[in-house]
Amino acid sequence: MRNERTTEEVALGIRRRVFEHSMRNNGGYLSQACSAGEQLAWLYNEELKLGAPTLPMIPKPFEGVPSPSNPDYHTGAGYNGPAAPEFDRLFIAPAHYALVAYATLIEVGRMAPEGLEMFNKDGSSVEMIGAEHSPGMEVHNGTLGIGLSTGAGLAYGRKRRNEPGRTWVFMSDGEVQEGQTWEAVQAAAFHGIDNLYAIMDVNDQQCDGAMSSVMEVGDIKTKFRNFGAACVEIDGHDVQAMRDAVAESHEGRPLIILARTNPFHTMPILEERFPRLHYVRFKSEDERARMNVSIAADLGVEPVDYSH
Amino acid sequence: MRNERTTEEVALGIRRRVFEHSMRNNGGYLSQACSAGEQLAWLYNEELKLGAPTLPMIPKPFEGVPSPSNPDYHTGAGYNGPAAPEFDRLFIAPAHYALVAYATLIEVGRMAPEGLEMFNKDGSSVEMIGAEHSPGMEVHNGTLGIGLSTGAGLAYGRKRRNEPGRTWVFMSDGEVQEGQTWEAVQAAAFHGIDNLYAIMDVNDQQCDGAMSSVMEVGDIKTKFRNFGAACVEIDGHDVQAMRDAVAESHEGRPLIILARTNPFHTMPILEERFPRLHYVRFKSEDERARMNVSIAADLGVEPVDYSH
Amino acid sequence: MVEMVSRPYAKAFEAFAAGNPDILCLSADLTSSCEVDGFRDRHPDQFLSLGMAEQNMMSFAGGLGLAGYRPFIHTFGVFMYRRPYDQLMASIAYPRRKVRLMGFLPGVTTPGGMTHQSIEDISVMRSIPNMTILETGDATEVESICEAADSIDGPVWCRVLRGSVPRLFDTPIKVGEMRELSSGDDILVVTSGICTEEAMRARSALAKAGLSIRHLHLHTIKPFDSKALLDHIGSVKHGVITLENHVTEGGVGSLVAETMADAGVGKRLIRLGLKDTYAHGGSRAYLMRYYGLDALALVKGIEDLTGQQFGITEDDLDAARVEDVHSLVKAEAL
Amino acid sequence: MVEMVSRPYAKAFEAFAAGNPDILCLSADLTSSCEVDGFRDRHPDQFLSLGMAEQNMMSFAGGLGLAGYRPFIHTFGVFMYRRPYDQLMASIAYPRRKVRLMGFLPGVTTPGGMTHQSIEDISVMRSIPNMTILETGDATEVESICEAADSIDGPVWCRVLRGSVPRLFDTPIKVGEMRELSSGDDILVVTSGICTEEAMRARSALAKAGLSIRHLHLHTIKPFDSKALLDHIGSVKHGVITLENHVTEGGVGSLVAETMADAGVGKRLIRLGLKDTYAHGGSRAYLMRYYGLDALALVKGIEDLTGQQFGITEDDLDAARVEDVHSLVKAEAL
Ligand SMILES: Cc1ncc(C[n+]2csc(CCOP(=O)(O)OP(=O)(O)O)c2C)c(N)n1
Ligand SMILES: Cc1ncc(C[n+]2csc(CCOP(=O)(O)OP(=O)(O)O)c2C)c(N)n1
Ligand SMILES: [Mg+2]
Ligand SMILES: [Mg+2]
Repeated sequence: MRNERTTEEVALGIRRRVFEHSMRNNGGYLSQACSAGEQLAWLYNEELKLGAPTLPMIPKPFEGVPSPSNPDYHTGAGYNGPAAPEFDRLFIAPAHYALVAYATLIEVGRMAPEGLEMFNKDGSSVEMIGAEHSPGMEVHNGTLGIGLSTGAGLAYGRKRRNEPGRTWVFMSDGEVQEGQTWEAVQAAAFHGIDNLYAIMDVNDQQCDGAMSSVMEVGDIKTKFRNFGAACVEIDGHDVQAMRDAVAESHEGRPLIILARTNPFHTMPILEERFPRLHYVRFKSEDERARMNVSIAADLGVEPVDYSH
Repeated sequence: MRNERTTEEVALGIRRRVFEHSMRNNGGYLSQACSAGEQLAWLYNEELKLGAPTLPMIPKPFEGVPSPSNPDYHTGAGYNGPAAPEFDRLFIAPAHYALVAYATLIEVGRMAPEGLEMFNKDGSSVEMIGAEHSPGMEVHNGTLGIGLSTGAGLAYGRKRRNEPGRTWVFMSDGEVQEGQTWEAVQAAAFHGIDNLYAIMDVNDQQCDGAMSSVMEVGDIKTKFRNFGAACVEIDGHDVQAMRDAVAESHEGRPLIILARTNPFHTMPILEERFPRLHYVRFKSEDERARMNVSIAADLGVEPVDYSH
Repeated sequence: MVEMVSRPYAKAFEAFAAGNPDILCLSADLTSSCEVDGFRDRHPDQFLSLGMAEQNMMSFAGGLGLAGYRPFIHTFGVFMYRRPYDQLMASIAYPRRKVRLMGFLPGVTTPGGMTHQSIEDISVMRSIPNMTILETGDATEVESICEAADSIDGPVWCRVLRGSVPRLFDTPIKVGEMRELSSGDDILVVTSGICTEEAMRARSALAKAGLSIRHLHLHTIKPFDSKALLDHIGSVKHGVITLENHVTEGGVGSLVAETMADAGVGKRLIRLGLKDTYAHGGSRAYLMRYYGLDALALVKGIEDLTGQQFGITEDDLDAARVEDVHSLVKAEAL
Repeated sequence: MVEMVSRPYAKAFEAFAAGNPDILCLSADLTSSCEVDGFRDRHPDQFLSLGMAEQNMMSFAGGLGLAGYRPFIHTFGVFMYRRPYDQLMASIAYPRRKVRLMGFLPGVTTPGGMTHQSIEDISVMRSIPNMTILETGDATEVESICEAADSIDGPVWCRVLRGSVPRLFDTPIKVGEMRELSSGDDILVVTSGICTEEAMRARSALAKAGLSIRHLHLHTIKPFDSKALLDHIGSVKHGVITLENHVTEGGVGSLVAETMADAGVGKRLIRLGLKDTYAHGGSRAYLMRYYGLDALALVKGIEDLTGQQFGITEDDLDAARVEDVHSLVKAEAL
């Protein structure tokens, strides 16, 4: 399923979809497509070893929350293929990146474009904050900071079962403010969980703005190393740097890749919204129109006709 | 109230009291007296600026938990003197160090020796796990890892009110496993809470044994520094080192002193119990008798007559 | 047509807090989502950013309380008790610190799904000694929540509505009281929060069906005046029905059940709400319909209680308000 | 004289878990305090030390569940839901992971004071969808708790007794059932956990006073068979009384209240337990007396319910067990 297109092309495709979606909906998690486009493209297009999807290309509607009376319940993990021993697993820890993750699934041919049209629609499984039952998701991560622990537990279990597949966690930098993240790294290092991999979108942003203005976190790389992980810091828009980073030897330790990113990469006009980039809702029709034209040009597409 | 005796003498006095108590009760938090004796002695005998106690030398019985229908409720903070702007405040974060803290209060003349006889007795306020209403305590810290945050909040508030008094937190190394500790340091650094001071008993021990066997924590000093604190590591049995450490400049940052200690300092026979030192309950009358003779000799006292 | 008030909390909090040196505005990286961005910008000295680190925030607030401050903590309700529950217990509730816990997006008022929906907070808070619980059901209550909360000598849990909020009442919250919205004698309906508006929507249709409804709205859930409730229960013939934006275990339904059982009241109670289930993401109206929290669910519950069918359909209920998902009064995203 | 069993959990867990490759023993630095030190030493390969970092432990256990393991988590109950409540919710309860939460030192069975006493866990767990709640009241139940918990297709909250535990029953826990310990027709007494022994202590004195008690012991609190309870309530004349090692809001008392109110039962309920209060530290017997959780409190409650005075004093109650604080069966310290 991979390599029909370059990862850079997939990243561009992701951004085009998220852009179009945000224009039509008068807002969206647009900046996360800027920062994380390459990371998710790289994971799905190159790095993850995944089987063919086991769920329909057009997502089924929401079918109920887990409960003893809902025996047919299943998560959205089937979009990543089966949970077989040889395959990798991926958690999107900051669940608000779901829009970008869905766009990625489409770009790599794991979900039909119609899936994105169901985004945040009542009765749809394609939820705004990625839910367990949303395409590509396997657990609920809307409460930030729990994802790495889950990944560590799964990876430890798989290691015990001698499964060759790796467990990956896509993280956000906001998560390092949560104490649990540090507990997770500490435990993963202590138990030698080296089949655990994380890549973190270090965009220096959180809901209230620049992280340094909300709660300074300092040098994340040194922190992760001090807590026992192997950690490599790269330019998060440089795909080759990702390829190199994952080759870092980390026996007995989880590997965490810090992808330093620009929250308006490829969409420079978004800088106007700095430092409030977490969710971009257009403040006026004028702004919407200007951004439409500007970003469309940047991404090499026609402006979106959102009037209808 | 200070300096009638040297801090070393106070530390010895603390150990003698905890020893005697543990012998009589067939067990106790004995190792914590070995490791933390100097730290608590130094705080109370030299470093803390405290007013005269406002509560009776012989602790009152338990008078009810806080509730709207208990208007006379008060904490045990009065043993540290009044909460006046110029005075320091102290939290014993690992509340199981209470026995050592009570012994310290006695040694510095803030509580009558009878107080220790009430330890863990039904209806007494001198609780085994230091409670808010226990002598010298101002908050509940039996759930570990919350103490530094409370200290940070109080220190921040006092700074806002231009109070010259400092806020001190006595911590244990087990607490660094809890994520909250890292959230606290991060916040204290971010808000420039430099009237916050901590001294941590780094005895390398926790309930299950040596920390490296339970959950490795690595280089605590570097971690604290990376999270934004000023941090000095010293020999926790060297009082002069404490005096020097507290002089460390730390403008805009909390100061954390790591006191590296020996969990059987002054009571070498306790090493027999390694690696289970958290709570020493004698396994046999023979062991009790041997330890009685050995530790008494080490501390320069007569063996305890615990038969009656 | 009901008056819609835009961002009542933003204005009310600023009016109440600004300039009061003992009140601090704490926030956990959801400042604009909790409508205190204007306050932050205009009163930076009273604003304290604690980042996405809720555990520390709660114990820190406890420390501030010890220093004589009355912190108003702002975040989504769910992030104020699940992540930092231990801290809420030990650093705030036990010592009765005057911390005002402003929990936004109660129950299904968020499309964020299970991680964002505080569906069992009232149950949790009810079993915490020393806790006071207030819940807002309209703009007037939101406007008066700061003053009400700050009148309490101890911690206060508040369920706060944000964005565009209907005005249903014209008197502020009086802590410890309950609102008697109609005084019928067939059935007692007890609601709180956003469910009160639902019950009001059903009112005329039920009246047309010949049913005399006594309707109570609770803004104070703890402490609770069970004597007053018992008097109301005594005034109706058939029984009691509760409707709440919360699971049916431990919330208002259970509170009413306890009151009835303690007194040996021999009337039936029907407890409506999330029936021991999590919810998913979606618009409020959709979720209220899906999980049976709306006017229609109430009507069905009343049919069950009375054993009658009224043939009331959606068309007979007063028009549901349709919220514009992208209206500007809504804070960014979540 | 009642048989006392020493450390029943230690033996039962080892017998149940050892050699089962899908069962892992997780611990949070309270291994000997939870009686799994022997298991750790003899089966290190099935033992996982997660240190004093409960939040990670819970989500980690969720991950293990996803990998097909059935983790048994051991720590004091209070540290298994207060510090890591969010993780329990999102990583374990929602996805129905087969995680067995072995909570030691329920309620006032610890001298550790408010930070160590899980006094509202049942209320919290009852309002969590998908949760099963079991509570042990004697050695036989402790011996059967592992098997009972592991039979559940989802997460299970267990209140586990440790140390020296009386044997009151001779049949194992049958999940979903309740024990009928006496079949009188005056008053229904419903107890769980350590309170059942208290109610049994009062039995003969009450019988002598001419009172016919129907006594139910609950080991399964959720899911709950309300039909069976209603039948029992229907069989008594005067009313119902619950006694639990828990606050009176949200626990067994509320469960019974809900059952009664839902059915419109016109009998009185008296809910005994910690009356919306925290507790302090002390011996179990002392705390049970102080907070009204013991046999004498039950007798007083029954006097209240019946409006009669029986003149029963401590001397009339069967001898309370006095536990040796320093007995060797007790784990170190806490
Ligand atoms: C435990 C928790 N607290 C608060 C939130 C609300 N929240 C959602 S995203 C976010 C922080 C955003 O920072 P980051 O994760 O780096 O995302 P970015 O803004 O860069 O997209 C917050 C506070 C949450 N989801 N979980
Ligand atoms: C949140 C929390 N989890 C678990 C415990 C149980 N407990 C008490 S002390 C302790 C760890 C002991 O380590 P440390 O604090 O370094 O104390 P030491 O053994 O060195 O005296 C633990 C796990 C607790 N009190 N709080
Ligand atoms: Mg970010
Ligand atoms: Mg230690």
